[in-house]
Amino acid sequence: MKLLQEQTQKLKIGESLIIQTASRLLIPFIQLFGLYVIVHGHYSPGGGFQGGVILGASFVLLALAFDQKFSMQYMSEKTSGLLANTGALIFVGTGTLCAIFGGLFLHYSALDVLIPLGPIEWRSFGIFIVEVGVGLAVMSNMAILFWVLGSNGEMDEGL
Amino acid sequence: MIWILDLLILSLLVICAIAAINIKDLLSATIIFGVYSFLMCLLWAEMGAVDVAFTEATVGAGISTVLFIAAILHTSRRSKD
Amino acid sequence: MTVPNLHIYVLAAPLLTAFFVNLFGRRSNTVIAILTIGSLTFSSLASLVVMSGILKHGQINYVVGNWQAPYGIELVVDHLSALMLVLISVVALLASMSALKSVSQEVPGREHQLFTLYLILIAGLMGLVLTGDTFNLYVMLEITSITAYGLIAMGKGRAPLASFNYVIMGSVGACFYLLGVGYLYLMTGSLNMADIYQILQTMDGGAAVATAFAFILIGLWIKMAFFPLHGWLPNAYSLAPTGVALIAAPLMTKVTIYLMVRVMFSVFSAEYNFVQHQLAQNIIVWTAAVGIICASAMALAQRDLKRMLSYIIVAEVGYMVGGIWLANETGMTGAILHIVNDALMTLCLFLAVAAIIYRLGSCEFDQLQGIYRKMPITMAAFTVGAFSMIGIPPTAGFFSKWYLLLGGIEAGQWGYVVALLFSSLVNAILFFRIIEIGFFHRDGEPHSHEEAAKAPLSMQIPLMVSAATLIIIGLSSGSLVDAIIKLTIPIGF
Amino acid sequence: MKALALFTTLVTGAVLLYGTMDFPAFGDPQSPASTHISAYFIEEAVHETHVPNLVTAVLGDYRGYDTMFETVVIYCAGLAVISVLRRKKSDKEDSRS
Amino acid sequence: MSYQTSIWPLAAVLISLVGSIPIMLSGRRPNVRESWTILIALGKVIIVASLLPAVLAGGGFEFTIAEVIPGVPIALRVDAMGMFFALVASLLWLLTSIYSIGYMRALNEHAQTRFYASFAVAISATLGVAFAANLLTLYLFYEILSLSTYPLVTHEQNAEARKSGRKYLTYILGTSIALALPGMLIVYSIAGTLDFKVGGILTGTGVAPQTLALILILFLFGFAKAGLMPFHGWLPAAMVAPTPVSSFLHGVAVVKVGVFSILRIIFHILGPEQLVLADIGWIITTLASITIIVASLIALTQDNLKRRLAYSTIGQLAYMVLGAGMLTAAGMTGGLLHIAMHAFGKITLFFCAGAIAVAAGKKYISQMDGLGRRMPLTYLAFMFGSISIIGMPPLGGFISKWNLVLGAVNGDQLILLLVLLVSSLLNAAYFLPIVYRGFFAEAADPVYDQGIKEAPTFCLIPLCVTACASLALFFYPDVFLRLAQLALAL
Amino acid sequence: MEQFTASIIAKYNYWIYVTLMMIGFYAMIGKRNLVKKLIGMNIFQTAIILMFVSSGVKIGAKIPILDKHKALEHGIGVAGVVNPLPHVLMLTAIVVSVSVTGVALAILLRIYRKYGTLDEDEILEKLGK
Repeated sequence: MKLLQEQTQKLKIGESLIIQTASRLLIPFIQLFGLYVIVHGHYSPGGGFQGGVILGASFVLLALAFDQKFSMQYMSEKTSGLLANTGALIFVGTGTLCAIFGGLFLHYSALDVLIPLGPIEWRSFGIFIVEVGVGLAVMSNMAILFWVLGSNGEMDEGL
Repeated sequence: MIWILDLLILSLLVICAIAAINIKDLLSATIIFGVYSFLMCLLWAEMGAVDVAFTEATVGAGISTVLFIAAILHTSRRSKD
Repeated sequence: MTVPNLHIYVLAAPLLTAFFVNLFGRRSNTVIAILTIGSLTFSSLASLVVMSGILKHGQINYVVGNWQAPYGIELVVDHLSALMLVLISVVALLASMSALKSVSQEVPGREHQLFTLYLILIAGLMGLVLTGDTFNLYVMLEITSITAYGLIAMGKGRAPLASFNYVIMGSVGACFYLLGVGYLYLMTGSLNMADIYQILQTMDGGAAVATAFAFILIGLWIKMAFFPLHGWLPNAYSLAPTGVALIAAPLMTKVTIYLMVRVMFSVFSAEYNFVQHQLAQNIIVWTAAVGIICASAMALAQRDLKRMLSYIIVAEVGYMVGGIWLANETGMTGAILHIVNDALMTLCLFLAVAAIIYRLGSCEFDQLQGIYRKMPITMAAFTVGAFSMIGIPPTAGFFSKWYLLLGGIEAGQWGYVVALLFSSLVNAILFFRIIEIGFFHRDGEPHSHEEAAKAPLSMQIPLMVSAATLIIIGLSSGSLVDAIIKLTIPIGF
Repeated sequence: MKALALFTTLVTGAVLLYGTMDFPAFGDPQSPASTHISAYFIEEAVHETHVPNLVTAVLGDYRGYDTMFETVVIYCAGLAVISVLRRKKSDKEDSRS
Repeated sequence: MSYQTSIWPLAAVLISLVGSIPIMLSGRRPNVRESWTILIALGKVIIVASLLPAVLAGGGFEFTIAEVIPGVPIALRVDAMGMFFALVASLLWLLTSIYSIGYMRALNEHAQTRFYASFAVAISATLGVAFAANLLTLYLFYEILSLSTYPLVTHEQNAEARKSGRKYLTYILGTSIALALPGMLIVYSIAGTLDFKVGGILTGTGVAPQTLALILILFLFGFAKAGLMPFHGWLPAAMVAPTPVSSFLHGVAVVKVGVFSILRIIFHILGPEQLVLADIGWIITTLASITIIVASLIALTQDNLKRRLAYSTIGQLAYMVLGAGMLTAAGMTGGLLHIAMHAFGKITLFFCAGAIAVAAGKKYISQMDGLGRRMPLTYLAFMFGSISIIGMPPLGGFISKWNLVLGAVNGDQLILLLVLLVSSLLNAAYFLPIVYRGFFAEAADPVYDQGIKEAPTFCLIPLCVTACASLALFFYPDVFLRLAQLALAL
Repeated sequence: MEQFTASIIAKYNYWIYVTLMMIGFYAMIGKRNLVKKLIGMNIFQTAIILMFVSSGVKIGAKIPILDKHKALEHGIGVAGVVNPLPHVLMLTAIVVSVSVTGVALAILLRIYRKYGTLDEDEILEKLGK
């Protein structure tokens, strides 16, 4: 009980212990769900984009419940930039690789020379790869959008 | 029967849209816009576009609204029109 | 085996490089310079190879991801798009050389971000000219717009306001385009341009198709700043960082005009455009004429070189739209030739402006006194560009204007002819006013031989190249028309 | 100004409504949009890609080129926002005047 | 008539254009720079002269640079008419170059490098106009000439020069874009070609007389360098330029290019026969007559010597147009011949004016009393020049004027005869008093005039040469006469 | 009368979309507040998305997620599945719309930093000074 009081005193205006605790509990599940949406996009609604947004939303939730600095401990500005680059690069790179390996642009079957899965399975697998790229890019960019807008460009405590 | 539900949502949509652009308090307008997005998402799910509905739920009602709120909190809530 | 993919590499090179610029360009500008110039040089060379291939073997229909035409996305490389591809990559190469210096002066510390967006913008423009799919065109349109919004907003002072205005107008334009595509999709069930063309031949046009046509056109007009929808352009281009204006001014409006040609002749047919819409044709040519006159008049009122050039761009858009809607082969030839020429001369003038701003910090008319002595080479190139804008032979501008005027006479559109002549005269006044200011000195200033503060070499070389290109293109415009542009004119004339 | 805006809006709306006159009826399975290309996707996509979610199949493969640029759009948005808005705390370049 | 392909016409045009580069590069060493100038001028004369025999024999040369518009290349062709003009221009350029060395050095002008370089470009453009094989090429070089003379006109870079430069460009560029360009387009859309052809390319196309008249007017005013009223205002204004510029450009190159272009249009585009048939020659002659009389009257009132010469030029240019407008063989020959005769006469006068300015520092006629006794050679040359312009024997001007009178008589156009006579009287009235006062009037300021000597040798030689040439042309006009007849296919 | 009702049932979706689009468009060009313009833009875009999605609807059809094995073995009746193509297009359109919104909001914050207001008239007033 005393611990609780101490913690409550540490809180800044606009922050609430219940929300903080709840979101700490929730965020792993949200992220798990986001991953599930990305990976399971072949079989159910969703895909890289929706999953990425959900992953990004988990950071938004962190930033809202605590403050922005806190959420940036999990993914720094630099990392997010790197991830955004990587995500987009995965997609464009895959496309270009297909062209380089003798197919047409984004012709995933051409990557069969790398790992022989069969042309049709490669279609499926290629979609998976690019979905992961989309997911990464969307996640980090959604987080960046919120951080920058939420802190008016200063990347500090935020709202 | 489904088209009655359709009509209901559609008329709510129009009401929300008009409200969103006419309310003087921008924060409320944004929230109403969020509601509008949710209704839209409902409509699309009902039309069989589950992926679009999913996306609209996360983006239109989620991220977009949050971004709007973030921007409005840094600027001003009032609006002349 | 890689040769069929070559035009894709033209596009992919700047796109891939963009990510690396963002990753590694933070620390040093040299890396940015090497990556940017390297990728664009590759694109330029590759696009020239593509062009020669097209001239030899005819058009390429490329299916992305090996999905056959109406189902997958088709890229069409015909004479016109190959020409545009060469134009974009060469202009981008020249502009980026100069932009490197100018950007590091104007937005220090953010060069890597700017050049990432810059390269993606170029890739988007290339994508626009390559695509054969109406919806893909929308996506590309948004890529170019969104990068342009960001790039323009990086300017100082009122730039964000101009950019916001552009966001609103640009979104309206893009949405209108998308509406048009939606209507077409509802009526034909297809998104592929060639496929839609085929279907439209067999079905009765009707209200929905007419609406689609109108909305697509209006959407593109907003994007290209066709009078009276031009409101966003002058502010956006004149307040953007100079390095950005260098790429946006020569290319963006021209590419949008290319898109108009593409949509008018690859999606709809010439008969549909001109025969069924005789009245529309007249209205549009007259609007173009009025637009040319108004924009020229507005340009007269400006006291800043960059702003003045922005208004001239609006007038030039009127030239080209009017030329296309003259509905004869001569006007069409003129319009397409003018796309090339106008891109090059706008580039030349903006490169000169960039050099001036780099040295003087501003390009208001009062600052320019005696500039011929201070920056002789820059101003010599500027003069060539100005002559081309006015339309003095043997610079390129004259020849496209020749075809446009001839087309106007053939079509009996006298209003358009008069507007063109008027705008030439106004351009003469505009540019000779600057030449006069630059040639004479401030009152009382002695005719001393002060040490010339020339622009850095990396700004002068593209400038001189572009000025020389204007004359070379001018002298070879006959063969250009015969070898390429004649073949680009869509069927139906 | 507002009257002009209202007028433009009404004209646009009227033209769009006029355009809808020719539309196939809502939900008609025989409309061109539902028969021409999409039939191919519904029938063949699973065979050709082994992805049962048709939307994912079309998004990731048949129209992968679009999706690639969609990703680039998002990327550009993030980058543009940073480059437009990001500033250091001491940066008072264009503080309110 | 057959033309053989040859690079020499191009060389004749380009030699001075390319030559402007070493001139610019050697800007720091005046002697080198001026040797270049003379060398290039000499080279040009030699090239042009070497082409002469073939042309006199009825042949010609041509060279295509680039095919820019279907059916209309940028091409050069040396025919009799072009040769006629090129010969005059290149000969006089050589003399002017020598003269300007003396003049510029004596006055210690600034920016001499720019001066010589622009001059070289201008003469290139002049030869380009002379050798143009079609209207487009002519237009191209016409515009280059307008632009390259701008730095020459505004050489002083002071407020007055700025004003004059603006006027100059407004008139020249404005008319060429707004009038000549549409005229050219109309011709192209009717004929489908712009090649110069003896007899005219519009002959036989069945053009309506109204259209023909429209085209004619567009070109008459479009080539404003010919100074037809009301588009003459730039000429007096442009006199702020240094005298070599005035003498060469406004005595020879620029204004004659205007007239030459108009003559080309009348002879080789519209076709004299067509004009006779359509009966619209009166448009030309009326405009020219008005210009002649009004310009002469204005010249009478001018006190500034250069301005008086300028108005005289306007009047004389109109003679040439008048001759062409008579549409008779003699008249047209006279008009063409007058280009050469007037060039030699007028350049002498300008040289003299410059020499007086250099030696005595005087610009106004009223100050020049008694100056002839101090500068006898200059004044003698001045007298020769004025007599030639008035059209009295034994000087070259008589030949052309005689042909003009003949043309008027042949064409039964007695009003024109009257115009010629009256204007000759007026010419005499504004030139002879200068000579008279120079030799016989009392000096207004004898003390000051004591120190005046003849101008520097570099100035003196050219003016003597041109004066003698004027004299010689009376006795030996054969070359020019033959060229004129060839040009008109008589 | 029956025809009229039929035409209502056949087209009402499109009419509502036009209405929404008009509301959004009016906000974009008629409202003076910059945030309102952006909300209008979003409404405009969702209206277009509504149109596209409506075009893919088939009455009595299932969502476009199939049973893999059944599909591979027996094939699919086209009329039984909703048209997936508009959905794909609209996913892209939604992404684009949120990106544009983000960039626009960033620009908007820049404007507010400089002028301290989001009202177009007030900004113009400040510029006029």
